[in-house]
Amino acid sequence: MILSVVEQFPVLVIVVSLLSAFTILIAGWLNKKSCWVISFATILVQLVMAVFILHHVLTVGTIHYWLGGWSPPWGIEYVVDALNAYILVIVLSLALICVTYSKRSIAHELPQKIVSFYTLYQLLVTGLCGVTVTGDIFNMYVFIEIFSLSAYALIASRGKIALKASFTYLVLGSIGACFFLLGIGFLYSVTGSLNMHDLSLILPPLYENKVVQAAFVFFVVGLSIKMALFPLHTWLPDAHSFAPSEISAMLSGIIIEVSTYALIRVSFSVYTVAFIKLLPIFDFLCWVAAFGIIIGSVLAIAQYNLKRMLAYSSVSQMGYIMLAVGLSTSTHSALWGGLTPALMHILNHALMKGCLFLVAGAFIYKAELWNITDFQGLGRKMPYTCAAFMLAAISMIGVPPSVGFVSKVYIILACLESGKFIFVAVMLLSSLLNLVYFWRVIETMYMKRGEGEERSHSHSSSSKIDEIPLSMLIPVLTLAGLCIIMGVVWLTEIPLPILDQVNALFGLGRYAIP
Amino acid sequence: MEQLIPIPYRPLLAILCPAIGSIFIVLFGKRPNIRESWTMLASIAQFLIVFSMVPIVIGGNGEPIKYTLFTAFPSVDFGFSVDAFGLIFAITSSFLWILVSSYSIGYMRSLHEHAQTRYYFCFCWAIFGAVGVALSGNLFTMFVFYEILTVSTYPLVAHDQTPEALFAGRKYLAYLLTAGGFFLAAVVITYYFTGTTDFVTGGIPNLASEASRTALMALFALFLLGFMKAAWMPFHSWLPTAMVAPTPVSALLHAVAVVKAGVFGIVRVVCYIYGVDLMHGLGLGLVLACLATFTIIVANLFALAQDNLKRRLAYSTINQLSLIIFGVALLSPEGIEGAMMHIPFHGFMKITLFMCAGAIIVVSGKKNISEMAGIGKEMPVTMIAFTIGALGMCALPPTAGYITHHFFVHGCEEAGGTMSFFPYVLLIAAILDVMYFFPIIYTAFFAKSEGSSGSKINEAPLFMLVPIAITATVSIIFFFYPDLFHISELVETAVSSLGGVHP
Amino acid sequence: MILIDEPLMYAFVAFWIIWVAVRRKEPGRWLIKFCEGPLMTFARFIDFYVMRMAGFFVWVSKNPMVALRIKEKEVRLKVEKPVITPKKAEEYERGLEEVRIRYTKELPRLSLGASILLILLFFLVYLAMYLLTVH
Amino acid sequence: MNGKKGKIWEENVIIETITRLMVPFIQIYALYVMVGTEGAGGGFQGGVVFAASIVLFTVTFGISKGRKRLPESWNAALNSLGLYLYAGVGLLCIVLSLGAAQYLNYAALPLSQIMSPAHTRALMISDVVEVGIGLTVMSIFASIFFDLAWKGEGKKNKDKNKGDKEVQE
Repeated sequence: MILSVVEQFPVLVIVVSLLSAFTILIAGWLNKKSCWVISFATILVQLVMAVFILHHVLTVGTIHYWLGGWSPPWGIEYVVDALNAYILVIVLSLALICVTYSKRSIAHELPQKIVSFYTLYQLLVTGLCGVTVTGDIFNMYVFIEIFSLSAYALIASRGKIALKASFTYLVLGSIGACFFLLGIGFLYSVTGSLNMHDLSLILPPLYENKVVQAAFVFFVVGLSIKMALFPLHTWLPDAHSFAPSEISAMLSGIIIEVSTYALIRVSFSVYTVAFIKLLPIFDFLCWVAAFGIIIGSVLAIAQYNLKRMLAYSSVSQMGYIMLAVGLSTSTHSALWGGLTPALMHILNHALMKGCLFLVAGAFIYKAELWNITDFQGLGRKMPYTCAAFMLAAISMIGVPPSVGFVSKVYIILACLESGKFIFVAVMLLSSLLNLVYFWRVIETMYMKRGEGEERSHSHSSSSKIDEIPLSMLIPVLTLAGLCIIMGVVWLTEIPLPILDQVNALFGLGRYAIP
Repeated sequence: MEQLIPIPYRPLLAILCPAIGSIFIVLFGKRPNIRESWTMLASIAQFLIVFSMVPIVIGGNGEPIKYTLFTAFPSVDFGFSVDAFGLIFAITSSFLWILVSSYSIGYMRSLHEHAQTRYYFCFCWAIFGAVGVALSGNLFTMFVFYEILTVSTYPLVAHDQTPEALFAGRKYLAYLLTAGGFFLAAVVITYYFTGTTDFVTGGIPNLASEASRTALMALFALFLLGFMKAAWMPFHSWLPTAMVAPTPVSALLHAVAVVKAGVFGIVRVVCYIYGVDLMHGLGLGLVLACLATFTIIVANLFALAQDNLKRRLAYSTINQLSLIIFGVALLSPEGIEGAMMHIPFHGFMKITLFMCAGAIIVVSGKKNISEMAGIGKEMPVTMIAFTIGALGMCALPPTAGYITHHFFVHGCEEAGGTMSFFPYVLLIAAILDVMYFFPIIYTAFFAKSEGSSGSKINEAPLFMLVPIAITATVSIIFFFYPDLFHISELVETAVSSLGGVHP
Repeated sequence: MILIDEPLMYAFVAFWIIWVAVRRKEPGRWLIKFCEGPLMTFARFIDFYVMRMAGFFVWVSKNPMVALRIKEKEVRLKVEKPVITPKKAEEYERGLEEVRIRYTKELPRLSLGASILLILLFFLVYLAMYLLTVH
Repeated sequence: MNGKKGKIWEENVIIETITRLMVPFIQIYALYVMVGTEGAGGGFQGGVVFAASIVLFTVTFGISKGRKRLPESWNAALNSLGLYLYAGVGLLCIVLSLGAAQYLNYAALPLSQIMSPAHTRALMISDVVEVGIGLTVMSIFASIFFDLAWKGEGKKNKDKNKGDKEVQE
């Protein structure tokens, strides 16, 4: 079979990243500054490839890549359809933004560990890309372990209490991975295949089989831990708050989302809609997600530490995504049916939370400010950073025309269509709770005066502006701007055809067989 | 003008004026004169553009000017549709913005307020939201602007940054964003039922057939909750609390832009989503009228008890807003006409009152009515303007308030049935109005001040005085010539197509 | 209608003005007194309780576990106070104080073991659902 | 380290001599495990055996001497080199076939003048790839061993995370 260049990209995305990770290790011995350059360049190249992949998938069709030329189900197959391509672009975009941001912030926070940081970071990206592109379930497990291990190490990199957080994550993450592996084992014992597509062909007659059903339970539980679905989120707050900020942003914006992607992939590519409709599992997930939304928000209100607060907010936001996933089988609209709201919110959450965590990092970078109560007068001192925070926070609350608003509307429409009015109320309540905890921060930043800062009667005596360096500011502002711009773009329905293709793949939304 | 800007782009441009203005305001934040001239420029430009649409809409026989930016959901556009009713609100807010801009310059400089750039910036966005609400062509677009309006006014309410102001800001947001949640739910449910959220003259046709009676009732309740900006009781308490804001903010936002956006929304829903006939069929008119009546009476009673002038005006605002709701609730052409007309009329009169209150604060620092003995001799122009506004509130000639009161009474008569009992409510309301406005005038002009501060004339700066004089004059002109700014023509155009007299 | 409405209004205005001119006092003092007194007190009462309720929710959400325990102890103290000895009541109060101190200090945080237990429980629920729902 | 600086081991002639004798043989054996057999497999085991020789050397002669034989930079380099070999050959398949063949498709390597595609595949998997794996495993095991044994370095990482304490409270 003759491959076009773009069809080589799925594997190149991973190989280039892997090679670069080890190149950084060597280059770091020669010159520490080169680490960032290499990492940045690699991720940029990867992103370009991802965009090409997305374009190819949309125009030509799904890419099947047989590693080593071995045909599936014997060889490992990389399959990139609309879903992966979309997720891949998100992953790499945020990775690029975070790596840009990390240049100064890591030099400031972890000057001793620059080399290992970038090596691990690149491995993390490798793992995330791997999970995204692979079409082989065991290969997926391997990549999940790769990114998890890098994440453990990255979280621990700040030492001290971060070690404990990392350890908790390590234990729980490993349990999650074990569940996932057990699920794979169960399926393999029944079908003798590890290729997702192959499995989806073999499985249907076996849906009544208890082992197959148990395997699904294992997958769901394992991935629920990985994606911090309430009540299995207990590792998340510590891990998010003690990791370096760009890693927090990646954790919250990408890593848990990629785990969600894995769940979606397993649910709809390995198993099918027919199987899911057999059991009330998705209804159950909806309820769990609804509780997660409320309780995550309530716990976020309780926090004084900004990063912890954002972490709990992530728990709540994962609830949004899972609620949308849970509703996906019962909605049939062309617009908000199927996975559209879930996938939409994956991108939106990445933008919003990425921005918020990077801003939190900026406060720490500038003045070691961790607690919300210390933010007095920051609005004047760091106007751009605070403006970015404000935009992202407004998105989280769901003020139009931000991304959060669009997600909210789509999810509410999905709730309405599936007749679950109670979740509409949950969504509205949660946006109010979001308001409570985000507005507290905004109020402190803008409306409360810092110590010794006199009420300046004229504009001339406004206190000095003390902004973060440009290489950190640009990522923050980019994300904040995207929070609004993407909101409008979503509303114009430009990117929706991609999501529509996903629904077509899985037979969801308007492609569902009634 | 015709050649300058193609007609369909005018709504967009009108909206963009304050947005662009806000950017320049920030850019010139360090140079007050240039910054403030941008505010003036933007406001004048916006008014001119809005006003230029009037002849087109009147000439077009109720045909709205449509401009669609993009389609958000099937048959839900993000776009504008300028009809006569929307124009009334747009004209009111954009014209008053010019005056309040000038007034703000005087007020903020006299009091040496801090963070003036933020103030002007947020003001622009508030107007952006308000005019957006006025010109939006469907519920969805309206919601977007409605929320922008809420958020952008928060910094204005909490401007003082004192604990009290912060509390007020929090309360403001808590009420209005909660309301936003309800509004969103209502919009989505409407869309779910009918597949559209466009404002249709006479109501969305398939709304009645798609939803059950109970569902329609519940939906209307959601809408009402969503329009908490109209400050109907018992969800009014954010408005008096928000009076800690600087007076120009209270004046424009809490007499015109924000609260009127709420009332405007209710009128829109009643006339253009439900439609008069459906409202009548569901018996919602009476419910709404009772709610409004309750608010009118109780707000007046509360107003009687206030000593702080701005708070008293705030309760008076609550009362007058419900008067507008009441007018719509009558579901008769004259009632609706009165309601629509009362939006600009009340705007002009109430803004006069607020601006006078602000002028008193600037000159003498007095906030309470009991301290104002003899102030009429010190500030004759201000207090005469205040008297005109107060007369308007009491619906006495020769002010604009008389005209609308007339309409409301006629509306009641026209509606007939139970409604014919309601003029007595209006009477009681007017009497109560007299009871709390006349003492102020009496104290100001006739009571003797304790300290013999003399009767030296000590007026506010011209920047403030001129707008006060203009609004007071306009309030009187409306009495003799209601067609100023083509208001009555627009109202007639709007009402003529609504139809529906229900004896 | 207008015939009744408007003359009545003008009559009242005239009455008001004459009253003031003659008596040098505003008419309807009793109404104003009523509004300033009972009505405002009532309004403030409602407002106070609404705000207190909102405040209570915020307070509970800040540390739900401990907050509930404090409430529980408070109620218990109130109920049992008449029947128990003063000494014991004192003990109760001390206990309450201790919990109150913990309220500000201790934030809810689950240990590793508890998390794992949760996972297992979660898993069991899922599994139970399967085994019960299928056939 | 027991108060004395540097030396906790006893210089023992017998052990030293035997180690000197053993290390080369262990290493040759490791190479044999890696590439000496036909067919895939052995890279990992070979790497471990190789690492064992380094461990033995270090245990006998002291950690500083051991580190001198295998400096950290070298360790990192070898570590990466192994991966380069493995991934690089895979990439070569794409590059040399001008994008016609897949990653790791060794049959596509243009060695057809010398041997058949099947042979190419076998050679690449059993030799080149295994060596790559072996190198990486060796260096990783060595570095794990050194990290565990090397105590003094840990102190260097000053953590300036004041925030942690506050959070903990």
